[in-house]
Amino acid sequence: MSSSVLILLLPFISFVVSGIWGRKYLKNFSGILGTVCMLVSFILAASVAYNYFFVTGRVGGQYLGTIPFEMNWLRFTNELSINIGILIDPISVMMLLVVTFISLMVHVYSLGYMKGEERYATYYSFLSLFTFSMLGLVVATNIFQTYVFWELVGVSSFLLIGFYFQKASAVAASKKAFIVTRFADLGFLAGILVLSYYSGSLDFKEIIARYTDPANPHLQAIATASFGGVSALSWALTLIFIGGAGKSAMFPLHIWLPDAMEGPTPVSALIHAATMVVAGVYLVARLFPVYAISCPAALHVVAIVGVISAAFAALIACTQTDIKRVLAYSTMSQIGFMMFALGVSKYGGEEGLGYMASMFHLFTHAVFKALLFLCAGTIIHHVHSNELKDMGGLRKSMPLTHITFLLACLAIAGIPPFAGFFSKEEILSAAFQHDPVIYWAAIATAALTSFYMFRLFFMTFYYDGEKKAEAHGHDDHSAGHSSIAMTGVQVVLAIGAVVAGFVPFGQFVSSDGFALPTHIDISFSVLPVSLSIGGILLAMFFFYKKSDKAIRISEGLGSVFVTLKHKFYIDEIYAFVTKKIIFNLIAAPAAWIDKNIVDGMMNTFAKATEVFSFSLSGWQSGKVQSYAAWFLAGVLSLVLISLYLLQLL
Amino acid sequence: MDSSVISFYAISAFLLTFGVMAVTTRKIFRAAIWLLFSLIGIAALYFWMDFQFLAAVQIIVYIGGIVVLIIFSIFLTQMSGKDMPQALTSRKLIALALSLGGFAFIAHFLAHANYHESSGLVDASMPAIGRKLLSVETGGYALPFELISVLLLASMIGCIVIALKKAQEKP
Amino acid sequence: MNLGLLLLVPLLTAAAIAFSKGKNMPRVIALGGAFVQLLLCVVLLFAYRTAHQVAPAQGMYFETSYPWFASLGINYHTGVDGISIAMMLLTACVVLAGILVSWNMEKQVKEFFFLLTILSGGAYGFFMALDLFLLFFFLEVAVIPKYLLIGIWGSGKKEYSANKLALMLMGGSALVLVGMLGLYYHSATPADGFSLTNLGKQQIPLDVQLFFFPFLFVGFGIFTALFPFHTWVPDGHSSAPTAASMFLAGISMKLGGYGCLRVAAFLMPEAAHFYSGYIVALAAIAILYGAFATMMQTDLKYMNAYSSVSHCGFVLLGIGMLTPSAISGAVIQMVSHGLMTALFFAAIGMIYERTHTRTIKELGGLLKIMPFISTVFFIAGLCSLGLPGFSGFVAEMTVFVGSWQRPEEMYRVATIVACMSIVVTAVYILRATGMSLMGTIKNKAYEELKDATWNEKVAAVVLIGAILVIGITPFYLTHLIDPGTNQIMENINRYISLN
Amino acid sequence: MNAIPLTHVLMVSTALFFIGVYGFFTRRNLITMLMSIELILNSVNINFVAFNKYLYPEQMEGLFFSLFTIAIAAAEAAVAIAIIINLYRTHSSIDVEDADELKL
Amino acid sequence: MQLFYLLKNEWMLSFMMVVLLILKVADNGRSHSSWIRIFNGLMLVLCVAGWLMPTVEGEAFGGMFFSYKAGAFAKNLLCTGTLFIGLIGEDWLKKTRHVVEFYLLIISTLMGMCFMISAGHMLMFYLSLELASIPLAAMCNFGFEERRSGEAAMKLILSSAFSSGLMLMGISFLYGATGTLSFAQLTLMSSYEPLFIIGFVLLFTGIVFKLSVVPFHLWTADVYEGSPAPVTAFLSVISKGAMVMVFAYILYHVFGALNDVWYTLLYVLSIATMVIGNLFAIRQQNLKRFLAFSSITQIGYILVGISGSSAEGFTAAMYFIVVYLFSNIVAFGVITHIASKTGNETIDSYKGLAKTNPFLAWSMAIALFSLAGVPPTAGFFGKIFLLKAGVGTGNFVLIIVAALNMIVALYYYLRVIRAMFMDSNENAIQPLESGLSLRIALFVCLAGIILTGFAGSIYEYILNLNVGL
Repeated sequence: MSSSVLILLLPFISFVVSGIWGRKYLKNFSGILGTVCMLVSFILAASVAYNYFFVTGRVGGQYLGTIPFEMNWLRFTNELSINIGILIDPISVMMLLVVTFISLMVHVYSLGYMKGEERYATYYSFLSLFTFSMLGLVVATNIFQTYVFWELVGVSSFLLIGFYFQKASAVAASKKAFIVTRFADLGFLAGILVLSYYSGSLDFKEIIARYTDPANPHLQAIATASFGGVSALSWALTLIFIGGAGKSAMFPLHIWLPDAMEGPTPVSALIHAATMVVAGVYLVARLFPVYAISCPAALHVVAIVGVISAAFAALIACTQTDIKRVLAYSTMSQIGFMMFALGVSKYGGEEGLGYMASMFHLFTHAVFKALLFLCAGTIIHHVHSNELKDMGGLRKSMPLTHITFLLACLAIAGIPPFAGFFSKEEILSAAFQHDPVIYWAAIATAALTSFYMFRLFFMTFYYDGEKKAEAHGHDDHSAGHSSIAMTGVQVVLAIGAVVAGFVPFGQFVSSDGFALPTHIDISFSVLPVSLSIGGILLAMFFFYKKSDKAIRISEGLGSVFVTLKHKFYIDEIYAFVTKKIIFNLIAAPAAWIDKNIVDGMMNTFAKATEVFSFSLSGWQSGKVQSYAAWFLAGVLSLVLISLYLLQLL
Repeated sequence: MDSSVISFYAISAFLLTFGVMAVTTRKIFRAAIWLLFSLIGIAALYFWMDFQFLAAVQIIVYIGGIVVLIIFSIFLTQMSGKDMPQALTSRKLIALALSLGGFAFIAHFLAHANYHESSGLVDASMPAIGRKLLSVETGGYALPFELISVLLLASMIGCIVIALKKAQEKP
Repeated sequence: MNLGLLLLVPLLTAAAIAFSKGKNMPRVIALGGAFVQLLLCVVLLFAYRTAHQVAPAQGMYFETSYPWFASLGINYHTGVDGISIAMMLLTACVVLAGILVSWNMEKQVKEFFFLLTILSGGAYGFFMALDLFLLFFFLEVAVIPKYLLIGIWGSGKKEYSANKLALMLMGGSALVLVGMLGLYYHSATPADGFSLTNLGKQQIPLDVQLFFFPFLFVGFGIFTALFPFHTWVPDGHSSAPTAASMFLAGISMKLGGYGCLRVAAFLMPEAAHFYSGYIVALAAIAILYGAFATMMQTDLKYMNAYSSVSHCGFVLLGIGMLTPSAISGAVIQMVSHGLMTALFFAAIGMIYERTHTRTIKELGGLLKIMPFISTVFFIAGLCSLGLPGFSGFVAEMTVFVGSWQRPEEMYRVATIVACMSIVVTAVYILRATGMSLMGTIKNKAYEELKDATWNEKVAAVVLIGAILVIGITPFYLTHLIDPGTNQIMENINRYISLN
Repeated sequence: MNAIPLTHVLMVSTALFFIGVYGFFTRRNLITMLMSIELILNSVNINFVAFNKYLYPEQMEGLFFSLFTIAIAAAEAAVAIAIIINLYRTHSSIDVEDADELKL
Repeated sequence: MQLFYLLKNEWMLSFMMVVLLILKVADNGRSHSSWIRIFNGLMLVLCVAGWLMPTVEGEAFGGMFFSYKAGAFAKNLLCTGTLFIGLIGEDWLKKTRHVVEFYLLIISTLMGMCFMISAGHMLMFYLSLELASIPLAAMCNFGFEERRSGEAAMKLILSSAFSSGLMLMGISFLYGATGTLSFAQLTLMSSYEPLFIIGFVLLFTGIVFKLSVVPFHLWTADVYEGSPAPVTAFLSVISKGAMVMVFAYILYHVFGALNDVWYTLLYVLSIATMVIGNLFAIRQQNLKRFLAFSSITQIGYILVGISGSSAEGFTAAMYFIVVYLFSNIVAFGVITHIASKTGNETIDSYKGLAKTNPFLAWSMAIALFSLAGVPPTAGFFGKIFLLKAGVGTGNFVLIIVAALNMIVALYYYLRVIRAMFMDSNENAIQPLESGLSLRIALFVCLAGIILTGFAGSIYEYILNLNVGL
């Protein structure tokens, strides 16, 4: 199936071409080139998906993984090697589809959004690089291949966040994103090392096969080996999850995500909403059988981290005033949903509902979150500001965006029949089945979600009070900015946000490959939906018209609000750890020690030699008699030495 | 007591006493004279050991040559009557300790060495010495004899060159 | 293929430079020579592949041996395997790039290129030597030209740095000398005493190994920045002129790693095993500590020099681990670090040449003014932080995976410590790039500066190309070096069984 | 004369040797230092002669050695005196303490 | 004819002496340069003849003289070295008075060395040793009006007289213990009697005094510094070379039976010599004094090689002498040239030399690298071979100390390099015109420095010379 290789190759070609020659020769062509490549990629991905899901994939009612292409890339030992290949199985195909689709959307959108940008070609080449890396990640056959592309994804994210490199905040944000995720990757790497040592293979297929069979010696070895009282398998899986948590911005490694909004908005839509940030979820899903069958403890960690992140982010999102930051926190919250859905799931059959729900939510979320971001992009383009206070009442000037944004908000709030409703419902029911605590937390978070999303919605499009939004919007060119590409994409995605939920997702994706019918239990849905609607109404109450209701409430909350506004001071804690501890207590002393002690040691040797040499200089007194005295003394002592040695004394 | 015994001790006492005086006196001219006496004592010791030729050489070369040279150089370089500056006491003590220690050490081993004294007589007559001196056979000293002439020549050249006044400088 | 050619070409080039006149002729000759060297290396590579296919079990290829000081057991004995060829290719690339980068050298051009060419000859000799004496000879040949290059053409406190470098490297080679003589004295027959291949075949008594291994290892280790003998690295690298920095970090430090592997570990496997804990501990310290120290540097060259300490720690870590993949990782890291750090120094040199400062704080926004150079710098940085697609990743991962094969707790801890450096590396690389390349342009005067010239571009492209070839298709490199590492491992496993 | 044991003669010569050594160490006047050297050389000559006489009378090696030594001593003394005189010209002193510019 | 071949160098030297004497007596205002030409010409003839003539091994003069291949090699080497010194000293010689006398003294010294190398008897040994040192003292005084020159000569003659006093005592003890002074018989009669041991140690110290081994080295630096540069060169190259040869010969072939005694002595002395020599060299300012300590250190290495007690040790020592000769002649050539043209002898005054006099600076640099033992110069090979020979006994303490000392040594050699190449100086030495003979000498010796190491056959040749012993 060479077309699957081509899916990856096309973005790469686009990257290389516009990366090397784009600046000089293809200044305006590179956007088209990237988009066309992406389009072809998407079509290929769609055909692959069609082929897989409807023609070749199902064998005996089960979707099995196939590997159309694989090569040995780097061999470590006879057993361990990095194989680069393409794995086609339900989730990878789903991801291929999502990634190529969202990427295509973003490519198209950027044609309008980035027009006239000085580094237009560079932008497209980075975008293509990202897509390539992300595709490589999702089709990975080998856990190390995942890691390889994982890193590439990280760097392309870095490049895109730091795209406006002359802006100090963008530089800082890109740095932060890269370093935090890298820190998490350290866990991933360590996890891979632990896992591979016992598994004797790095291929997912082998790892899963060996670690899910209780009789397998590999599994026994890793389960019995323990470090600090915890089995090596738990260590490995938890460490790998740390890697995933870093990429997916799970608490407490989430700090990079809000800052990452410094990048161009389409980038945020692509990377920080729809694709890269779900890589962590995808990674856990990829190894799901191992988690679920052999190490429920690690899976429990996933669930807890997921639900904490979901609630935590939702709380913070309620207080933020930057449109993209609110979206970022909402992303974090939604990914938390996916995570804990995986965490509460079991392997196989009905028990595997959480897994399916998680993937489903991933799928729907990608669509409506991309839409939200792209809408936000249009708004920002229009207003030239990210701050909610600069907006308000935009429904008149941007009617289309108003509608699409509303659809997306409804989708994320889980209002039927929009996409989010279906997937969220599955998640909640999975949580309900397995863990009531998580379920109640999730319900509350869902309500919060609808509150903050509609807060955002109302503050942007209504909330106009006395001031005219147009005063800030630069009408003269705002009209031209919302080009056909941008609006078109919004419409397409809005349609997606409406219909995506109707996909019979369980038919295709489930924990064990067998079809798992999705079903909506109306009675079960009543509570979450009504809570969501309550959230909407609450938001409407506060933010439909400009008033000081919200401010009074926030003042009433006092320190709680301040804490939320400051995102629980997590950033400050990080800053403290990095600046005070790592820089001042580790790096600076290391540099000092090196200069003064280690190097000083060498210099001291030299100095000591010199001092010694000077202290001896009196010997060479210039007086011939003392020379002779030394001479005689030397002679006598030599005589003594030799006689003594011969025992003649 | 044998007269030879007495004369040995007398000679020894003589040469050592003047040796000590030669290295301790504060007047340089006297030092030269005491050295002269000490050297004469050594010549006497050679006589005592029946090495007449050597004794003669000693007297001619040392007394007639070196000591005279020394005395001349004393006249050339400084007033003979003045007291010479003394070395520091610490230096003297160190020198004394080294000398006495060295003497004790060497003397100890010399006294305790195994000697196989031979009763043979040395044929130190002039003709024998002369023959050996010019012999190129085993036990002959012709080559050293030649060599020393080179040495003397070289020393002579050296002396002349160094001692010559710079007035004779060549262009 | 006659390996002597690789010595002859630098020698002839050097001679030609010595008799050349003016400013232009020496550099043209030097460039021509470097190009021929690269060509020869490539030819050698292909010849090796053919030869290897014909006789895969043969340890060394293209061996030649002439008696030199026959009665002392010293022979001019050369030969190569994949590892040596990899190192030679590295040398050729770095030298070519180094000459290109110093194209606009103004001061004492003739001497400069002369010394540079001599250095490259020494490196080739070192990598092909199969006689310990010959190896030692070439090891030392390189010291003094480096001293002069730094001392005469350097900047900053160049005399101090040059002195320190020369003395510490001399110290290293003095230790090597002791170890070498120890091996000679304890070899079965004096005729074998200096022959690497023959010595490899005999089992040296354990107590001898234990006594002399530290000499050889530390001796070579000093060349490759073994903690705590790495202090020549920052000063030396930062004071050196660009080409010399490139050579120093790119090749010279590899001499040490190669020696540690080819001589110390290969000949004295039991001792290597005995001491591996210490080696690994020192290497792990160097890796992390070097990385932390790098974070605090304010001078780009110092930064890269300290990062070299950290990166060369991987070489020693890999060797110390004594597992096949750790060792091949060490070799890959040598090649990779050689290219990467040369590229880094080249970029820093280009920046310095234009802005006349290397202080990170004084730079800023260079990406806007000189996109090419900045990209080069950035690529070097990415390679340094071990990004997939670049050689650094391949090397580090191989070392990690190999290291992890040692199950003892201490080795595990060391491996994790080493892994941690990838984060710290990211911090300092991003810090440097963030401050110097990105951000606003700090100095108005910089806006007038020009981007890279043709020679700099070619130099950068050569190095980047090599980095990418390794990074994207690492299997070529591993196929090249695997027979060599297997052979070394065989020797190690012959007398000891790990685990 | 064999009534006197060899060791006694050797004692005399050794004593003379160290008298010379003492003089060489303590005398500040270059000429007197030279004199001490002469004492040293003479004492060695006594050794040679005494050994020759007492132990190995068949040959005359000791005798000849002393003979040559005397000649060498003369040559040495001559050159030394010439050097001293030259030194006196440049330093206007033959005190050894005055000639210690070369040091350290 | 046999006798002529046995003493070929000695004959030729005495012939040369006679020629010079006759010419001097018949002097009709010959200019300095013509004397220099005559001397160099004669010396060249002598050297060529010496190398070309067959070497006959054997005794002469009833065992007083003993000719052997290695000795003949050494003599030829010394004569060649003297020729080079004549060449490099030209600038100085043109200015000095008494050029003929200088030559006569140098020839007689050389003759003393030749006889010393071939000595078969203690008397010959002592006599030629004095012949090799008394005229040397006179030569040291050739900077007549200089205070330092006189002082140097005085120090040399007095301390060497003192040392020969002690050595003579040793010889007398040896005589007392064995009854013979001929080497051949001494070899047979070696014993562990205290008298013999003391005698031997005293003789040993007499020789190491000439080699300036610590703690008998104290005179060296003063004499080197005070003497005119060519004399210093002669002292440090030719005199040392001859002494090493004799030293090794006497230890290996006369007192070979006392191996354990002298091995211990060498062990102690070599360490002291290397360390002290280095420590003093570190902070010298005057180049001649600097090279004095450097040569002391080199002697330390030679002792290491000799202590190896094998044919290899002997060969390595001789090989090193060859290398050392080349290196030191180049170094002194530069120093002599600059000293006689400008009067500068300090390291500081050499600052910036590379800019004004690149040829001199590079020559000096190569010489110093060779002395430091840095490849590809021959010094590297010389030093490694010495250490390798020293390993012969498995004494690695010695090797380690030696190896570490190489670092310190490099440090101070680099000081000079640094001054010449790196330091800037406003009043650097002006570009100097170097004469043809200096250039010839420098070129030949530089070629020697660079090529000797690569020609393995030179080492093999020297090794084969020893087989006969």
